[in-house]
Parts: sequence; C-alpha cells; structure tokens
Amino acid sequence: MTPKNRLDGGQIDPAITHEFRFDGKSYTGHAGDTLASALLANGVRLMGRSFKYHRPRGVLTAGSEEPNALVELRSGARQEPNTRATTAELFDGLVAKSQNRIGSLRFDLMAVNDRFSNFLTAGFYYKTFMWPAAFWEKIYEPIIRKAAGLGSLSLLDDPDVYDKGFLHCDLLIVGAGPAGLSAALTAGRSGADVIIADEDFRMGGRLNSETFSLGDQSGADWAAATVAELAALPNVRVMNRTTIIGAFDHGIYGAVERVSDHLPTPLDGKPRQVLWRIYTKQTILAAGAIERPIAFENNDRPGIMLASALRTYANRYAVAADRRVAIFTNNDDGHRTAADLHAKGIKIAAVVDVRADAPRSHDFEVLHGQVIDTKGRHGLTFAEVRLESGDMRTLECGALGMAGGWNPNVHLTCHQRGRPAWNDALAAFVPGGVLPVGMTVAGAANGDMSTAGALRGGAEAAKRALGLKGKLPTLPEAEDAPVNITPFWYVEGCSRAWLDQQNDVTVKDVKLSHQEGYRSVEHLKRYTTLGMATDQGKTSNMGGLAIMAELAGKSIPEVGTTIFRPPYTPTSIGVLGGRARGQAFHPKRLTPSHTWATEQGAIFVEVGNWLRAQWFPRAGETTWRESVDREVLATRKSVGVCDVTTLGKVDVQGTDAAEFLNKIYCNGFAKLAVGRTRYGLMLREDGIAMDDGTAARLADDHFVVTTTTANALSVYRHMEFVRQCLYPDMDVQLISTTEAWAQYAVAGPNSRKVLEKLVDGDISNEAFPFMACANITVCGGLRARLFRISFSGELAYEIAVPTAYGDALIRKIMEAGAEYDITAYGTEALGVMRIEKGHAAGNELNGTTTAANLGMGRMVSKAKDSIGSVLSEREGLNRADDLRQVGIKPVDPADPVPAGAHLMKADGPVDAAHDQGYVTSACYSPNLGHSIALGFLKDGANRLGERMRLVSPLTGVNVDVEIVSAHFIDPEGERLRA
Amino acid sequence: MHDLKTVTALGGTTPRVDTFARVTIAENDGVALASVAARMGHEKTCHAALEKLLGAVPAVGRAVLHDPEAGFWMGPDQWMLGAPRATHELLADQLTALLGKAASVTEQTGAWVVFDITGPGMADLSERLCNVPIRRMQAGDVQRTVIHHMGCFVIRRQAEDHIRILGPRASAGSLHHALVEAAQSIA
Amino acid sequence: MIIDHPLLGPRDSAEFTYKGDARLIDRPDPEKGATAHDFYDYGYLRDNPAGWHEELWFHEAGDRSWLVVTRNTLTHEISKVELARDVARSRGRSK
Amino acid sequence: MRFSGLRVIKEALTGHKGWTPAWRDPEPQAHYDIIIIGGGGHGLATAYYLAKEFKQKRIAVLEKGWIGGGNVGRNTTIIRSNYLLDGNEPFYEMSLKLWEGLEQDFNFNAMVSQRGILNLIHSDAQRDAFIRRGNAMRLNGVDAEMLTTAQIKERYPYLNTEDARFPIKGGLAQHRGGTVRHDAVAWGYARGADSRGVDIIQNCEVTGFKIENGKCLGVETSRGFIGATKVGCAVAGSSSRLMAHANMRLPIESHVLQAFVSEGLKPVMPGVVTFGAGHFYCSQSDKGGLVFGGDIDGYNTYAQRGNLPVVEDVCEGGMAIFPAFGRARLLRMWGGIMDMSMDGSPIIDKTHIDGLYFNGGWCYGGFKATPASGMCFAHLLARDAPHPNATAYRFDRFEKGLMIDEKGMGNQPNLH
Repeated sequence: MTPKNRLDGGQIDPAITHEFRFDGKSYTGHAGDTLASALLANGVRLMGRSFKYHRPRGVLTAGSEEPNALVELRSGARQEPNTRATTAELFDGLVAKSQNRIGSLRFDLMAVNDRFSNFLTAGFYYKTFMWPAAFWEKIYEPIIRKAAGLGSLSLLDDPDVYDKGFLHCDLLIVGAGPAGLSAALTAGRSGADVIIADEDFRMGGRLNSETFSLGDQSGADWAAATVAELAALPNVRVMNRTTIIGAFDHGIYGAVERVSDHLPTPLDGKPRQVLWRIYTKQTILAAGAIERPIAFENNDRPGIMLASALRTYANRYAVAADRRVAIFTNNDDGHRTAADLHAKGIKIAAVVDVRADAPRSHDFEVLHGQVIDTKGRHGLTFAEVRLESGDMRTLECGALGMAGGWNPNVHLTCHQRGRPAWNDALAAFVPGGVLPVGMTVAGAANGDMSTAGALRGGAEAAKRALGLKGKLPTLPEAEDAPVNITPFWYVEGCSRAWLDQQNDVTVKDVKLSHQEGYRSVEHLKRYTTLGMATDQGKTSNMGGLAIMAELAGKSIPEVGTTIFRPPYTPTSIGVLGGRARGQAFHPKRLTPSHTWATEQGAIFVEVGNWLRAQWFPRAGETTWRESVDREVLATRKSVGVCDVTTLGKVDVQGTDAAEFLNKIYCNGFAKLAVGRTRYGLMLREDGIAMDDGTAARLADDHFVVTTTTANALSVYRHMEFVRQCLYPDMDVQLISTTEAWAQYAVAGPNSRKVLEKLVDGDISNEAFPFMACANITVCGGLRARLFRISFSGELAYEIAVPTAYGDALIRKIMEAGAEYDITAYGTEALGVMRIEKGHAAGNELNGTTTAANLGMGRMVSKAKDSIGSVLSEREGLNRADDLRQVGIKPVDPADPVPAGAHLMKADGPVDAAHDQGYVTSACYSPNLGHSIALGFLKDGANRLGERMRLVSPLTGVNVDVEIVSAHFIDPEGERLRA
Repeated sequence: MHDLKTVTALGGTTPRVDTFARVTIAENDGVALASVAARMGHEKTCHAALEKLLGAVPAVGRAVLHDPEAGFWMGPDQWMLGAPRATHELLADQLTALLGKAASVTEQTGAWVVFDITGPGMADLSERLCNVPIRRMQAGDVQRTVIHHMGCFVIRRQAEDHIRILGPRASAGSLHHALVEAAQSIA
Repeated sequence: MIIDHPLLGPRDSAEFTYKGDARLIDRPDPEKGATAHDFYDYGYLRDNPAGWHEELWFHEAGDRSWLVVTRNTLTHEISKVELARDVARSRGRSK
Repeated sequence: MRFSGLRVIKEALTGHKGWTPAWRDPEPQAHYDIIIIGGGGHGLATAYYLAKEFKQKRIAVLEKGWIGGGNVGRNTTIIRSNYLLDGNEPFYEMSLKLWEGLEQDFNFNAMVSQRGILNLIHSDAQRDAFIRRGNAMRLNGVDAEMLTTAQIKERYPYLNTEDARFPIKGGLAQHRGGTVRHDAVAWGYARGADSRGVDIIQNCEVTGFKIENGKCLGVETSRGFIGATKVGCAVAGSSSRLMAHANMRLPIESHVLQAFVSEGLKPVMPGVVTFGAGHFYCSQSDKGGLVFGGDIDGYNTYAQRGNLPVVEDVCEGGMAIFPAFGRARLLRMWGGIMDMSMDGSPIIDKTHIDGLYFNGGWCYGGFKATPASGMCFAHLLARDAPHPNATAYRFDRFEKGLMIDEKGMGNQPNLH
C-alpha cells in the first residue's frame, strides 16, 4: 500500500521497499529515502521535542542543517542519539525513537515547561535559583540537570570500529552540486589529482532537488552522468557520504566518510566511518547554500519548514509534506517551490509574499502580506495571514514553506581567519576576509545562486586553481535566474516567534538580551543560547543578527557574526579516536624475554608503552609480596636475572664523543678509560636533574649511553639538540639502539659463576673489575656486550646480545644458573633492591630535584661547562635547609612507610606549614624484615638518626619513623667489587 | 660456532605471512641492518665507500635497491644499510672494516621488524596506515613516518605493488595488528 | 600544519616536536664570561611575538634534524625553514 | 538592580519590561585611580574586589573587544584546588572558597556546581605522586580522597576497566571541585563591579603605556589617552604583546589549548574525570554537552584555533577510557590562548615600572583561579603588597631559582 503522502517520480527506488520502526510503530519506505522523507511519506509530521519548552517539532529542513527532527537511531550498543532524520539513510529494519520527552512523543509531560515560558526566558537561570543558597546543589541543579540534553547514549561500549587515513591531492572539491561537479570535470579532465567529496549519499547537491534541466537532461541525470565520468577517471577520487569537517592549517582538511551508516551493521572487519586527513594544494569550496526561515508567531509547528525542503521532499524523495501547502516568502525562490509542488499535484493554499511586486501565477494564489500566526497542536492546521490591505485570511494547510532567502555556506572559509562579507543584493553573508591558503569558492557558496552561474563558476575556479590554460569545457545550458529578494526577517509585533527552534530562542529573547545589555553578538549567543544548538546556528543565526542590528541601530555587517568553528556538522567522537581503543590505545613494547616470561607465568606491568615482568609467581605463593620477597632474597643470596632491555641506549660515536658527554653530563667523562663505565647525571639547562644512567667507553671514540626507561626519547632529543644546535661542529654521531640489544642484568654473589659458563673469555674480578665494559662473545662466538654495573648493589653484570637472540640467551642463562638456583626477578624486586641500595630512580628524579637534593651535589663539575651547571647554582636551589635524599625506617618494624606520605617533626604540629619532607619510594625489605623508604627531608643530611612522624592522612597512616642513611644494604659497596 | 637460535620479531621460529584478498603481509626475518654516519671531515671518503658498495650514495628520501647490500637515507650524512642476514650476519663489522674511521657504524638488525606488503590493495592499505603520498611514490622512495604512534620507515620497493615497512621491533605485535586490521578494512 | 623541511620537503608538523624560541641556540658561554643572569635571560625570557617567530622544531618521526622555522604566530604562515645546525654555525657556534 | 525571587516573578508576569542593562556603557574618563587592562574574568574580578573589598574608587576596566571574550568565555569550566606545592595550594583553596560563596556575593547565578573532580591513576609511580599531592591538600585543610577502582566504577560504570591499555588503579578525588557556568562569571563580576561604580569600557584597546621617569602615568588606547595612578594588566594570552609596550619581556609563551563540546546528551557524567596518562578530561554541562579537552597544541600561537593531531589525540584518550562515547558527536571545538609560564605557575607582581602591575602566566589553570586572582591582584593594587596567599607568584623567582613547578617540567612551557 502506498503511504498517503508518497508521490510519483523522484530518485527513490520504488522497487526496493524497506520496513522500519519509529517509536515502536512500523512503516515502509524505499531505497533512496531518508528517515525523514519516509516518515513524511507516511504522514508523520511530529518527530521530536524542543530542548527547553518541549514544543512539538517536525522537520525544518531536508539536509544536515536540521535542528528539529533528531532521533535516537538504532538500538542497543549502536544507539546513536541526536541523529538527524533528514540525513539518516533508510535501510531495512531501521529502528528509531524520538527523544527528549517523558511519556510519549505526543503527550510529553515536560511540555508543561511551555506553560511557564514567561519564566524561562533567556538568561532566567542567572537571576534565579539562588535562594536559599543551599538549595542550588540539592534541589535546583538536579532538576536542571535532569532536563539536560536531547538524546541519550546507551552507555554500552561502541561495538563498531573506526579507521583513519591520509589522502593527498592537487585539488580538493568540497561539495558535488553543479559548481563542484563542473569544477571536478574541468580539473579531472586536465589530469590533476582530484578529490571531490559530498556529505550526501547521492551526489548532485540541489540538482537532485530541482526540476529544471541542464541541456537536454534533467539536473539529476546530468549529475549522475557526470559523477560516472569522474569515477572512471583514475586521477579523480569521488567520495560520497563524506563530510569535510574542517579546514586546518596549510591545506589540511579533515573529512569523515560514513562507510557503513547506511547499513544495518558494518560488514565484517569494515569500519563504521573513516576519518581522512586530506592534504591538498588547492581547494574549491562548492558547498552550496542553506535557505533560512522567517520568524513569525508560532512558526515552529510540525509541518512548517524551509520552502526548499518542501521542494526537495517532493522532487527528490517523491513526498508531499502535506497535500495542502502554503508558502511564506520574501523572494522569488518561494514561488519556485509553489510551482514545483503544484506541478506534483499538491494544492497550494497560497503564496504569501511580503513584496508588493511579487510575481503572479496562473496556478496558485499570491497574497501580498505576512503570516502572523499558526494553529495546530501537534502539526500545522491553519495559517493566519494579515494582508497588506489589513484584511485577515486564514489558510488551511498542513505544511507551510518559509522562504527567507539563502545563506551561502561560508563555514569552511572562516575556519581560519576569514570573516564573511555582507552582500546587499543577496541580503546574506558571502565569503570574505582572508580565506584558508589555497581555497577558492564557487557556486552558491560564493553567492552565485543560479545553476548556470554555478556551473561556470566551478569550471573557472578549477582553471584558476590549477593554472590551466585554454577554454572552459562546454557546459550545458541551465537556468540563470537572478535573485530578487527584499530582506525580511521577522513579523513585526510577534513575540513567540522562533529563531532557534531546537534551543527555543525566540524574537522576544533577543530583544530581552539587548535590553539587559548583552549586545555584542557573542553576548547574545551566550546569553540566549541562540545558535548553540546542534546545527550551530545554520538556520537560526541570521534572524538573530538582523534583530540585534535593528535594535542597536546598526547594519547587519556592523553587528557581525559569531565565529564558525569546526566541525562543519557534528562528528562522532569514535571516528576521531580511530583504532586507538582498548589494548590498541597505544602500541605495546615487548621485551626480548617476553615469550619466555609468559611461559613462566610472569605478571606484567605497563612501564610507559613497555610491558615488563613485574614478578614471577611460583606455585604455592598466594600474594605478590611472597614472590617479590623470594626473588629479592634469592638474588642477594645467590643469583637473579632481570630483563633490562627497556633502558634507553644511545650509541655515541665520533672523535668528539667524550667532549660531547662532558657537555651533557654534569660530571666529567673526558678521562674515562676505554673499557670502563661511569655513572652520569644529566641536568636540564635550568639546573634540575633530568636523567641518569651510565656511559660505557667501548673505544676511544665510541660510547654506549644508557637512559632511564621513561626518558629514553626525551634524552635522545636533548642530545640531538646539544649536538646540532649548540655544538654543530663536534664530530659526534648518535643513534638509538634501545631495541637493537636484548640486555639482562645478572646479579648476586654467584652471578660471575653463571656468566663464566656463557661468556667466551676471562671475566674474573681482575680481568673484568667493577665498572668494566667490553665487546665480547658468548656461547662460543655470538657477539655480545658485557657491563659490570649494578643497580641492585650486588656483584652484577649486564649482558647484551642482538635482540633476535634474546629469547635464546635468557634460556641459556637460566640453564647455566640452575645449579645456583637462579631466580628470574621482575620490576618489583628490582625496585626493592635499588631502594635497599639507595639508588635514585624516577620517583626521585621527579623534575624538581637538583643534584644536591639527590645527595650528588659534588658531582657537578666546576672544572668544565656542562648543561645546567650555571643555573644549578641559583640561590633558591642552594638554601641551607634544602631537601636532601634520606632513608626512612619505621620505629616499629611492623609499621608501613608509604610513598607519598609527608614527614613532620616528631612532636611538632601536623600541617602544611610544618611539612619537613616526603617519601618518594617505599617497599618492604625482606633482607631487613621491615618497610624502608627513600625520601626528601629538609636539611636531611644533618638529620640522620632523628625520630620523626610520618603522616599520610589520605590513606590513614601516622607512624613514628627514624631518618637513616639511604644506603640500607652494603653501604661501603663491598659486594659490588667482590 | 654458537648454538643460539634466533626468534622472529613476532616471536615465531619462522616468519609470519597473512594473506588477504588484495594484499599479503609477510614478516621478513632475513634482513641484517646497520647504520652508517659519516664522520665530520670524512664525508667524501664515506660517500666514496658507499658508492663503491651500493653503486650510488642514497640521496635524500631515497633508497638504493642494490643487491646484496642495499641502503637508504636516514638523515643528514646518515644511512641505513641492509643485506641478507644469511650472508651478512656481521654486517656492522663488515661495514666498519670497509669504512674505517670515515664513518660511525652501528648494528641495527635487532632494532627493527620488517614487513613486506604486496598486492593490488597495497596503496589502499597504506592510506589507512600512514601519511605517505603512496600513489605518488616511485620505486626507491623512502619515508620515515608514524604508524599508530610507532615510528616506521616506508620503502617503496621495485614492484609497483610492494612496500617494505621497518618498524620498532619491540612493537612488532602492535604493528602487525595495525597492518592486519587495515587489510581487513580494505578487503 | 605543514613544515617544508629543507631536505625532505613538506611534512606534517605532527611528525615534529616543538621546543620554542630559536634563540635557545644562543647558549651563553661561561668560559667567555657569561653569568648566571645571562643564563636566566637565555633560559626564561623567550621571544613570544604576535607575528613572525623563529622557533625550533625537531623532526622526531623523520630524519631527526632540528629545524629553525620562521612562522607567523597570528596566521601560522611559514616563511622559512632551515636546518638548525646551519643556523647555529651561521651564528658562530662551533664546538 | 538586585535579583530576587520576587523580582523574577514580577517581571515574568509583566513581560520582562523592567530589566535594565547588566552594566553601563560609559565613556572613558580622563583619569582613573586604577585602570585594569583586560575585561576577562581576572580583570573584572580584580575591579570587583577593588571596589567591594578594598573600597577603591575611580576604577576602569578596559577591554579591547567584548567583556568575557577571552579565556573566561572559552574554557572547560573546571574548578578545583588539588595542588601539590606550598606556593599554589593555599591560593587555589582560597579561590575554591570564594567560588563557594560567589553567587550570593555578587547576586548572579553562575551555577557553581561542586560535583567533584577525579584524577585517574594508572601506575604505581602516579599513585605515589597523587598520594603525596592528596596529603599536601589534606595538610592544608583541603578535602581529598583516594578512591579504589571499584568505588570509581560505581560512579562511572561505563568506564573502561576491563580492556584498558593502561588499567585504572584508583583515583584521587576532590569532591568540592566541579564546574561553573563560565560566561556567567564574567557577567556576574561585571555587573557587580558596575553597580559599585567601576567603568567597564568595551572596544577600547590599549596601544601603549605612558611611562616617564620609571613611572607609569596612564595608557594610550584606541579611544585616546587615559591617565591612571596605577595600571594593572590582566590580559592572559596577550600578556607578552601588551607588556612589550612597556619594553618588558616575560617568562611566558602563548599557546593554544583546544576544547570540545558534544551535542546535548541526557546526563551521563556526574562529575569531572581526568585521564592524565591519556591527555583527556571531561565533564558534562548543565545543557547536556560533554565538555572535554586534553593537551595544548604545543607551539607558540595567538590564533584561537588548533589543529587536527591534538583533536585526534584528545578523542583517542576519550575513547580509551569511555568507549561508550563513540556514538556521541563532537559539536564544536575552539581554542583559547594560554599564557604558559616557565614553571607552570602564575605571576601576580609589581613590575619594575612604578605604578604598573602584572597578573598573568595562568597557563591552562586560569579559570579556576579567577576569584582568588582578582582578590590577590586587588590586594596588590590597593595595598602595594602581595596577598599572603600569593607571595610566591613573583617575577624574580626564575632568576632566584624559586620555581613553583607542579609538573616538574622545567623551563619548557608547552610541557606544563
């Protein structure tokens, strides 16, 4: 059965019928329909409710500028709030719900707000809800918040995936109407790389909505033929369902392609949408124009819409919004709508034109006058007309078209510095000011409102943009009607005449805003919320500006516009996030022993992007502490192994390598012997510690520098800065080798014995003493590096082999160590051992600490200039009571000494004013049998032995502690040198 | 001879191959890599040695797809050289012997995972991954860029439908995941 | 933004890391009598013009060159891009 | 005109004829005791407190465009006092206390909403740092609470705790933090200042200072010379430009911070959530829009717009923790110019020029500071001595090595 308002013709496919549901009720439509056109075809005019007054709302437009017909599309996790019914392509099984209502759409309980509209004027909340003060948070605000928003999220994880991509072209054409298509033809035939994008699923722009012909074809047929020709060109990429959302610096455009939104669900593995970054040299903006409404009393009833939308529904979608239609216009275009509808067999109740010299028609009545009010609770039934003569007429109609003139779509011209210019002939803003680099504008977007003008303008723009010589391509004959318009914005004396239909901003609100001094156009917007709806003022702003101008006694361009901002239409957050979700949010970096560690049942922890083994639980261990304690004790007793590949490594070579290190480290490196390693502290230029690590001198002109895991990238960048910008003639070459080598720390009194089984050569204490380094071979010839350095405080080595051998080496080490009960240890045990040894790490090098704070003040060489040495001497960084790194232990061994707790004098007040310092790192020491910590304490070096109070009110800790040396284990360092 | 066995960057004993309708993603475990940076004042000697080895010095943004040794430009006076691992396991040592004090050579084999992407969907896949003008690139063009937060080299190889991607080895799994997802997207 | 790298041609600024005022090249030399005040001035009082600005960018995801980019902070227009190493040398820096 | 319940009812019933302009539109006088340059939140608050608390007379606020058009009109509306360092915490707590009484004080509903702020924790090191910070807050008498992941999940059930790349390990909450209707702050202060005699002069751009013998005598403006005994500058992102007229270079860079709002949605976010590890924070406005943001773009700029990479970075962070937001749509994005200082903390100080005072370097934290900044700057202007809660905000702290560096990023403004 054909729905009641379905006409013949159009660009729908009557052979394909789609069933769909709206608010639980079933309807049918056809391929090529939008949800809005299908609903209208079925006689459904009421599609939503407004934000504030919950007034009944139907479609206002037939495009992406729609402020009213917003629905919750789909259900379950794919529910998509605020979806414009006017752009939602119909598919079989589509489900949609109306939104912002309590109860049914027809009987929305919140509609009571409309009764109180006298109270809910612009800015009402700034003046109220203040008495009594306590009521705001408890009563008023919860009520306001409950009413907030339009549609709702399902709050289920979005099940679809989104892609991102990158495209490059010579010319980007935004919009595939007559101007865009003729530009694309011209450019495409020249061989240039062209992308033409249009937000619609059917390219052709207004050509699909109009009845006039291009040459001997209908506009729609010409568009289809042109698109086919373009699609066949290898150098042209035709992108429908693609919105250019923003013009960014230097010819970069954001585009969203809706790959799957017209399908019930995306095909397997396919994204729902793709965010493209398009890099183009030239851009032609051919985005067309949007018709604007006229403000009159009760102009917001379902059935009242833009006249051009009526035309689109009739011509493109074969839908009559109603069988009796009236038009209210201030320009000739309104008459075109009436003629088109009349030709489709729709009864024109009358065309009401504000102009005395309006054209006359044989087919319908033209009245000189204004629509001053309407009737119809859930949809238009009558329009009241006041004729110029003063007589009144009542028009019976179910739809009314408003034709207030056209606004060129200047948005993208304003995304950078452009400010639109006023055009009196069109009574509209056209592109002006400084356009984005490489952008030209053509067609209706440039104020060229006729089809012939658009075709010509598009072709000329393409020629200009690409510097093409020769004649324009032959363009088909097309209508070239002038724009005849008399500016008319609102009906005098009206009050509840809507400007912003979604946010319920009326003419009265604008006047009130002016009355209260909110007179800048930005104040108007912010005070009334005019233009802040989901259409960002596309259909509402001009009316507000015109009224503001009149009240201020200024012209519209003097009042100016608010700023157009991206995105051009609302854009899903999902597509902007792309694939970076869940586990793929950031790449994972796996260490060479990852597979092996997984086999051992290791627990992993995120360290930046790295995953490191945190500890290795064994059967019978029930808490992480049990595992960690075991790993620590076993290492200190015999031997342990830990993957330390994540430390940054930089290969520093060149004849000036040593001098270079002298600059980047505060301590000296020039005299470091070949085959030796030295601890180094790097300062920022502001004198604060930046990073620490070791530098191993493998040859006179070759060092391997290590950085902390966290700072690998920033230290490398800093080194390149020093090399290229500060000492450009130093013979130094840098390259990161972090991932090139699998590196393991082998620590503990038996570490030498284990390594002796693997290393080809003598590593006795004499041959390879503490801080030695060398290129060696292992296991009978595999190239490797050995460093005798220790983070744990034990006799220890770090051994490195090319990464691909890392898996094999860890297995070899474990095999070789079996007789010594070798234990793999993770980052927790590593942390415990370094705290026991008093080594500073990330928690201590927190970006605010100096070498002096860290107890390494004497390392800052005075004998040379190095980065940061001068500013490290500022008075504020060298006060007598400055923080010093100390060790902290609980007086009662059972007490914790947690990181983040603050130190107070034992018998002093506990407050911020008496803060003495804080704990940076803490752990339980299985060797000492109690918790220990490192921290910073005012004048700490002189307070060893002092009893203090350690407080963490946040976590409920308040314990007595003793300040001790930070070196809990082997303070003399005998084990290291054993 | 040592008896240590290597594993591939993806952790397998053999390289992984994933085949899709329009594209094949193949892990390439057979490339030895080393960087070469000219020492200051020895640029000419370094260039001459490279020219002798590769037939030409790789120009900015270019690779010399020579056999068995190949190379591409990494930065000012810095190149990455590659060769079959089977024959050039000790590539860095070989280059050091060749270049002497004219250049700083650093072994890079272990730092990278290498993927060869071939097939008619190669360009479509590239567009979903990274910002290289893939359809304009010629054989031998090289661009360092970012793929899903991972710094990579993209090398347009000899065949029209072939790119080679060098990515950080530790992130081989994440990079592979990104490649496979993109391949599914464009299928 | 697009930075026209002097060696590589146009590249997306997303590949770069920003450091700021290119006078950071002009590090005072304590061995030539530079004082703590000079370092304060160097480290803290950077140019911050509304208009043309010479600034340092690092091609982190590219060839690892530091560049001096002359860019207009009002319009983002870029008029000149140089290798910072060349600029440093031209300003008299060496070893 | 005072707003009251009675007044609102009366006007509603009589067609709103009686409302008068919120502020006058006066012509500038030849001379003022105090001129404040900058009609943003800080400038208007300064004028308000100068008149109200410090009983100063003959005050003008000069604004080059429309009042409230700077960062107070383009921020993400968050208020909080969850700072670590001594130099900052008492100041921001003072600000939060002023927010708590603000509406009654200036008789304008700015919708101060203490719905709470939550900083998510993703690593042990971050937890240690947050505990230290939370303790600093508590030791300053400020509310702070550690929440477990389960507690957080109760409040935000759709938070990604199952498949997070960086698992959520808890959070530091300040329940007194929240949001404020930002434009209303400017309007409320303007209305309050105007009613106490302050001249608010819009479309009046300062083009120079008249400085003789080391003393500032007034300002050159697009509307002519205006004399003043004291001139206070509070122009945020334009600080370097303005002070260049006095031949001053500042330890400040101007950067753009982008912010984002979604279409209106039925309430889902009870409070403010920050995801520092992923460069994302979010709240929901009283209109229903998700208001969110992330890092600054990172390059010096005076253009109030940013670029795509940061937009994507922010939304990636958002999708990482709130995968249910994928089907919400971004409605609008904009950029504000941040006066990023060299240690991430502000400056409220006299300059070396007699009679010229400076307030700036607010980085991305200026909005929450508005009341305290106004109060402390007013104190400095009226009494020539720093307010006790703003003694650390001095120009000379950089030369002396007394930085107030919450993030530990040093003299690299785009990292703060």
